[in-house]
Amino acid sequence: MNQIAFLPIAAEILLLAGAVLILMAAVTLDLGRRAWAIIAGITLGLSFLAAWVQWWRLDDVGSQLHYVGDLGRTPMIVMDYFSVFAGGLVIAAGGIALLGGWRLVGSLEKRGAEYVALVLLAIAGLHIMVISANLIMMFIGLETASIALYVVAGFTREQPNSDEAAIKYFLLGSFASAVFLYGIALSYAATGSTSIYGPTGITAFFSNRIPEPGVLLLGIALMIVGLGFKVSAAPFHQWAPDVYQGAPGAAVPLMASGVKIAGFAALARVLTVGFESSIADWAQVIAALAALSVVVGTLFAIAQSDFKRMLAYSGVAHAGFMLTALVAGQDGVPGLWFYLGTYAFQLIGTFIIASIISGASGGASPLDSYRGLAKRSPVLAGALAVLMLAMGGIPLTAGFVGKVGVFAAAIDAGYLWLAIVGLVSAVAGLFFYLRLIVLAYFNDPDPALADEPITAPRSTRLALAVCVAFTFLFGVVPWPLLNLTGESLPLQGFGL
Amino acid sequence: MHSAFPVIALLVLLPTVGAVVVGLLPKSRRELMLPITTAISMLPLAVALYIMWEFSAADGAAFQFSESVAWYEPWGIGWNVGIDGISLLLIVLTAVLFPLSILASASITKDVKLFMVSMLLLETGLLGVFVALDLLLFFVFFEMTLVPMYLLIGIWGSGNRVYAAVKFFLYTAFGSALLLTGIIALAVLHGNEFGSLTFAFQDLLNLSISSNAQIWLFLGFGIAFAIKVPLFPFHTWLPDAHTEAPTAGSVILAGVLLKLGTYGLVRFNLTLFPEATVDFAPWLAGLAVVGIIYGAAVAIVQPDVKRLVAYSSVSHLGFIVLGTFALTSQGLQGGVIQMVNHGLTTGALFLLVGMIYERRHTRQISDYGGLAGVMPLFAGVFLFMAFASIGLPGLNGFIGEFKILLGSYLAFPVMAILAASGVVLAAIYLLWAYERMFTGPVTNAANAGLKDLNARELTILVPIALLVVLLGIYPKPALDRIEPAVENIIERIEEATGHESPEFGRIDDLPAATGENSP
Amino acid sequence: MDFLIFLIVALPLAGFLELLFFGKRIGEPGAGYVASATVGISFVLALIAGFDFLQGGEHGRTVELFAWIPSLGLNATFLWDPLSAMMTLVVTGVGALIHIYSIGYMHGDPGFGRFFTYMNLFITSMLLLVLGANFGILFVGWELVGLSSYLLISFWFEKPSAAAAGKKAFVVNRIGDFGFLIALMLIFNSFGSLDYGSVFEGAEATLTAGTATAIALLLLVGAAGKSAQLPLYVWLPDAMEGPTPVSALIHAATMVTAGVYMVARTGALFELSSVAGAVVTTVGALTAFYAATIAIGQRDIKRVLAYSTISQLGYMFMGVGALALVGGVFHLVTHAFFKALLFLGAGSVIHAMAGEQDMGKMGGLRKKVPVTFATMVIAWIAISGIPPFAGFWSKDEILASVFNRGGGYIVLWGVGIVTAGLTAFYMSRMMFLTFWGEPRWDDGVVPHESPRSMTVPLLALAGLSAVGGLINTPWRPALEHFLEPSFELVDQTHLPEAGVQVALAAVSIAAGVIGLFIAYRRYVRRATQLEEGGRWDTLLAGYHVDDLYGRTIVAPGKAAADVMAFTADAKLVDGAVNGTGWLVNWAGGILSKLQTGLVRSYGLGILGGVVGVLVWLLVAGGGF
Amino acid sequence: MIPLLAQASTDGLAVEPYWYMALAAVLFAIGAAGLLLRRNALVMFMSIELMLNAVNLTFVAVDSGLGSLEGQISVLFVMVVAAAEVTVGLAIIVAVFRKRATASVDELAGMRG
Amino acid sequence: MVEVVLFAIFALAALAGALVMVTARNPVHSAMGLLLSMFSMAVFYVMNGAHFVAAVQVLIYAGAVMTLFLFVIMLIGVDRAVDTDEQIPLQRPMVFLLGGGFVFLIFSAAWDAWITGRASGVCAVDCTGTIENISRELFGAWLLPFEATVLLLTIAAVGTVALAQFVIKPRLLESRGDEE
Repeated sequence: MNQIAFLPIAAEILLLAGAVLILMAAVTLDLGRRAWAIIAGITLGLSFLAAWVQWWRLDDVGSQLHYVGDLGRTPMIVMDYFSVFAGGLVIAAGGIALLGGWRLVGSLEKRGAEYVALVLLAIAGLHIMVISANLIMMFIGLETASIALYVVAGFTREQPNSDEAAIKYFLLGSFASAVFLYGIALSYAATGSTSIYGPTGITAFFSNRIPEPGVLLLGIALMIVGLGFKVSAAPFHQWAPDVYQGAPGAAVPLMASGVKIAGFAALARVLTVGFESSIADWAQVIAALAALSVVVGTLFAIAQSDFKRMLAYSGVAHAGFMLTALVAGQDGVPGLWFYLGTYAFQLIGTFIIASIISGASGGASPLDSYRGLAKRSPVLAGALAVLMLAMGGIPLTAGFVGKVGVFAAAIDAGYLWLAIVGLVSAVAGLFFYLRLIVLAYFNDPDPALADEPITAPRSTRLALAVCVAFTFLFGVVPWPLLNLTGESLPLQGFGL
Repeated sequence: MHSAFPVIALLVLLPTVGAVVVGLLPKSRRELMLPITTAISMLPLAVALYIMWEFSAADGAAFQFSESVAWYEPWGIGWNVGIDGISLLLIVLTAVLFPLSILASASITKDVKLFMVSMLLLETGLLGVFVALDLLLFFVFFEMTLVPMYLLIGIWGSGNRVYAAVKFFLYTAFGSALLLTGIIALAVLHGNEFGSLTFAFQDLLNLSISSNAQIWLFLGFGIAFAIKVPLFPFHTWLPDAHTEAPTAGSVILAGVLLKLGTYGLVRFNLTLFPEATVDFAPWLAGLAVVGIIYGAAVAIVQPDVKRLVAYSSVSHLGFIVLGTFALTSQGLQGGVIQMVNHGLTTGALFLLVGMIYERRHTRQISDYGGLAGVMPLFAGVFLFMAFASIGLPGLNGFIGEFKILLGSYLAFPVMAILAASGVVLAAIYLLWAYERMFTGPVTNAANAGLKDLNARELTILVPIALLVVLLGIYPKPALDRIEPAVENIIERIEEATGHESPEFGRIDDLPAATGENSP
Repeated sequence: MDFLIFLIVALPLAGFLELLFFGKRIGEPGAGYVASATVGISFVLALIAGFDFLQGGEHGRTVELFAWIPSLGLNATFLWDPLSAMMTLVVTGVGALIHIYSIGYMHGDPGFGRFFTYMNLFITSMLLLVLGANFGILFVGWELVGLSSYLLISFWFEKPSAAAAGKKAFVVNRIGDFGFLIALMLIFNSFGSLDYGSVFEGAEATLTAGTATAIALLLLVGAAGKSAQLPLYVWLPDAMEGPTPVSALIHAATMVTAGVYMVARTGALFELSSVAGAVVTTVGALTAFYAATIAIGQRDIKRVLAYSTISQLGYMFMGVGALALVGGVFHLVTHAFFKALLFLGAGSVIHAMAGEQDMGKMGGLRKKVPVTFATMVIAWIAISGIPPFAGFWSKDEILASVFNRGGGYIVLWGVGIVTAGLTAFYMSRMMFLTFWGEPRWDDGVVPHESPRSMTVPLLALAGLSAVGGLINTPWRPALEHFLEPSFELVDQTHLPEAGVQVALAAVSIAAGVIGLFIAYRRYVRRATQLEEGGRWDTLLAGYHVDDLYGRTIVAPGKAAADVMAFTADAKLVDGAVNGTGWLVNWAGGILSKLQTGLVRSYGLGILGGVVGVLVWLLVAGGGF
Repeated sequence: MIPLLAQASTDGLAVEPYWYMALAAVLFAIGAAGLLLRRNALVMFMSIELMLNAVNLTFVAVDSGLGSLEGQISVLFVMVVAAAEVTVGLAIIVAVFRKRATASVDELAGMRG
Repeated sequence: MVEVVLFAIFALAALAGALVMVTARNPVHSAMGLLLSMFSMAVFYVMNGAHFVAAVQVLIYAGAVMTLFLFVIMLIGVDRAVDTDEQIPLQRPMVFLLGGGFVFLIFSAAWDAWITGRASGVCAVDCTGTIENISRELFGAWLLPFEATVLLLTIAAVGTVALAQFVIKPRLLESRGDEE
């Protein structure tokens, strides 16, 4: 038997350990929130470190497939720049999201420990998703994260809509998982393998045979649907607004950003590596979904009067933008990563603001509550403005660079129409991003609220600051991140 | 021609640094904001004047002071900047108008700091647009102007400001979307042809773009710029934005921001898509002529003086576009110089309207009357600027219009003749407005006690007036710098398309329209 | 010499600038002195500079000042040739006199300094107009005199009618300029230059008849605007809202003759198109007759003179149109003398009547303002075409030349003769109603003679009106010789033989005498008072042409603008923009109904997506 | 053996793996339909289980078609996942029921638009 | 041949069970329908040589999972017929249409070749689904996912606990007299 390489799965091990420790600390040792925070912080920090040190390792030894067992048939995980970047991003986003929503932990009292543990486990699941080299492994990661998040969505049952969010998320999520799984099964039928890499993997299967349509396309289609649900692409997006609105406010950033990151990582891995040879077929579907997502997301967002729901729909549109990058196949991956990497933090930042304004445990966040924000809290309004402009894709924010990358990829791949649809919708989308600025800057606050101070704990402010700084910094000086994402390509071919 | 010192970077970044400085000022020292910001905005002016001084007119076609720093190789994007004869004047115009319009913002009391910061950031954006030789960089600056202007209109505007601000933003952003698509497509074309993406303008000039692609790209760029210009029928954001914006906003909007559109057309559409340019020229010239007449006609009946001036911009910008798409050296030169002229005169008119608005808080023409007796100096300056705007020879407006008309007659005689009627209409709308506001007896008691221009206001207006006269009487220095750059563009079009720019002294069959005549 | 010519323009300009910035401080009467002095000195300088031409044969010179619009070959260049010299002399000479007159006339006006500022601006502009060596400078002057005219007409801007009149003048002039501009485009297109020299010399070789006609007619449009010819004359009567010296200087003696000057200057172009010449002559003749008929019915002394001016300008157009360039210019000069005199005299009368302009309230003023009366009589006879006063010579030269062209021109000659009779009639009517008969003054009006500063210019002009015609008599055509270098490119119409000339002269004298006699019988013998009602009202209102324009052009124009602004722009163009926004919003609202909140419909959406993706992928990938 | 049947057997009328796959497709569709037609959360959840079972059947059928074990292994993992899902899912349903006294998802439409 | 008959029988049983599950008004009947389907599946697994999987299917699914379902049905007291009238307009026809379409699409796409892959090669020993073979695979190549299920199970445990801890006091339950 050969050795298990522990470094690639160090993140999972650490996160699991952390989750268990926190539970023990809470239940057995009766330690308070501070202890959980320390454990969670260390766990996340270490797992982030563990994820990232591999970047330099990759520079030395190159991409690695990891097998267990002596036959080397079915690699379960793959360590390439793609995995490292995506994994690091998931952990970082999850960490920032947890930090920004720490206020919730306080309000949950004892159950806070469970919440933190679930969040850590969800992050681990997401991490599995992005590093997996096998579809079943990917499914397990996906389910791990999803199930954890179903629970998280229903965590604040004292809120009126939390349970509704949970059951909607759960039923639809399970449905989508089943579809995804069916896709795996059919692709297994088509290729004879559930592994992407390896001498008997999917890529190897295609390397000496032209892809046959039929079952193969069925499998691809169903997998696209399953992952499309996770990234909330239209028409599989309808859960998102309801869940974002009903779930605990502080937990939404993770649900929104983390799942998107992992979902896109999985989608990119499956499509641009596994089924790369069918790109001519699936790219069209992805393009159609992208266009639909962008348009539907934008139109629905315009009609919203609730900030979180608006963000959810805007998230649908953003999913469309990211799908746009994917039509270029592997060439679109850097653009996708840049977009995703920056958008994740924009999203976390905005949801943090929403949780500051409307409370950490969830519920409605009417747009009217942002009226005159600039007078009540100039800093918060400034942050909101930056984030809104970034989501709108205005230059000097990371959102702009992201859009350029995405559309450059699409145009390069010959999908000019998609770029035009996307960009024009982006303009329509500006309408609702600007509405926030209008409310915050051009209106006077409710007299009743004018003097009410807006407070947020230091953790929340820190997380928000990180998100805003990230957004602004990579808007002005995007080059380091561009270089990084430019390298974060998945391993092509079937490996060793 | 590389200058050792990155003077353009200095020019562009000075206002941003200034913005940071102003941003760090304590909020309580509100009274310091205006003088400090004005002083800061004098720095780019000094740099701009230095650039103008050092600029070699003989090499007006070349990009001077150019700087080139690669930023991200895979995309071929970098800090590529340079100044040629066309951008030179617009830079100086920008640098001149900013201190003046900041100085004219003494009546801003709400959130002064943010106002000043917005102004300075706006200046960076505008200066950046005129120096950028990298299309993505250009786009960044192009869009960067949106947000400060949006805030200027939305926060410090009047009445219907939110509507105007959002409309301004969305409308121009819509154009930007197409522009961005076009820019990326260009870079991709470069990638297809030469194997590497690039956004560098001078590299993109080497592309051989198919006629079909040129048409689409031209449209993408063209619509974006047409909205910015604004060319009829994309103009409706303009009256709203101009009218609701605070004085400084209107001045910059009319004076500089609209020029982004015409500048873009000249700089990019003409050079990058010569074939499409030749194909589209009659259409754009036609729209320009419609805009000239339509804008003027609509201006005549406006009850709101600021709206009137706004619509006059539609008309005047029509002239610029007409001159541009005449594709003759004269027309194009006229178009470029007219950009500056319009910036000065319309800017001044907005300043004047702002000054009277600060006194009376109304823009309705009917609320005024007989002001010439109450504030003769103001009336005099207003009339002076009105005549400059009408295109009175001896003042700046004439030079541009005359060149445009002569130049476009060569290419589109009928359109030039129709455009010339704009000259008549301009006299009607401005003089009628003047008549109603300034002459006759003082009918409204509120107007009786108005104070004439004070020293600060004179300080603002006198430099513009001097420039108006100077450019009217001795435009040669400016024209000398424009001409080589313009010739360069025309030559490029001729080489690329075989289109022959019409020459003077060649007799065509006369179009029927010239048969109009005798009483 | 060059510097001298430069100074001719620079002095009034300097005066203008000085008054512009320091006018208030200089105050009354200093401002008047400054202004008069600058113009006067200019006149003297012009005399000195023009002395050379008296020897004859001198072609003149161009004075290059600086490059203006180099790429158009347009430079700030002056042309000093006999024609411009003569025009300069008229402008500065008459200008100086009127300046002096104004010192008295404008006494006590709060805008005294401003008045002279504008007057000097006008002189400067007019000099630019006549001295320019290319169409560019001509156009600059052309527009600037329009500006000064605008400023001076609406000088008393508190009066709404004055302000409106100024605007009307400028706008109507602009309509003319529209034609002028197009002419310039055509010229530039054809010659690649706007220099007189290259244009006129190359005209014959370059221009086709069609182009020449087009250019000439378009120039005519410009000239008709400036010189108040049909149909663009409507601004001139209203321009009488300005102070009377302004009417005298600008709207009688100088500016309105710019059109004549321009046609004369561009004679080389008109020569190439017989059509254009005929049109110009016809326009001139019709205008002359038409305006004369209106003049008959006026009550306001200045409006009589205004229509008279229009009518006389018609004569000049007849002259230049028939290529009797010298005749046209000759009449321009003499008309400048006697019409300026008439206006100044009228001003003096108005001054005497404390601002009353209605002839119905005058009468019997002979004794009260003797100097004014005496000088005006001279002008009256001069304009009526009675030899040997100035008007006779010039008018007769025009008419004789027109007659000599033969053909249809003879009809126009006939019109001219009838107009001569009408002229004599309405002028006499004006004189009789003003100076003869019983006083009809308002209570409290005590007529008095004007001060010396006003009467001296009157006397000077009276002298010129009396003998000015002698500069170009059939037997001693000094002016013709003098101007010859300027017109050498043009094959001018010659006068008929002496016998014919005498006969024609006799006819026109007879017409004038008849007009005089009828007026005498009617207004002195029968002492008819100012007529009212019926056709007289039609005449008084100038055939209601203003109304007509108002109803056929201005009102529909404004209505169209209203439609464009408040229907087309606000509803259609902007409606499309806002409509797009609304549509998107509406679509969002409708669509959001799909988000029912029911988990099963979301699921249905997913299933629909599944099927949709399958169909798409299978169709695209050929899975079927 | 009945000759006819034997005949058929020798003619190769054997159960092919794709028969199972086809059946699984139908079962999957029925499961999906059940999810969408029933408003009782429990029955909906059962439908999901049916869908997972259909997938499992597919896996196993493909395995026997290919002569591989991957599918069977996968089925085991799916079962683990399904078990975890069931636990959590039922917990959620119970929680909802305890709060609202209903298991009908149609009554859970507080958020929409 | 026997196989064919068996297949036919259990296929019908599976379909019947599935249909019962979908159509039964009483959730308990639905659960029974599902149970029938699951048993049929187990038979199929055996027919395909997946003996271990078949065993697990019976134990875990038909046993544990379905028991849990029934338990919950009883717990929340929905063990009675419910109204199944459709309230969402168009839901039913759309479901039939899309469901039918789904099956049609799968059939028509896969008709030529349901399985186009090839065997992923050699199993550890051989490829019959015996416990031994499967455990070789499971603890060999598939060790990582096997370990990963730890996360899943932890979550299931923690999540259920978290959801079950009832801290609020909804009025409805008070009236029912339920214990907290």
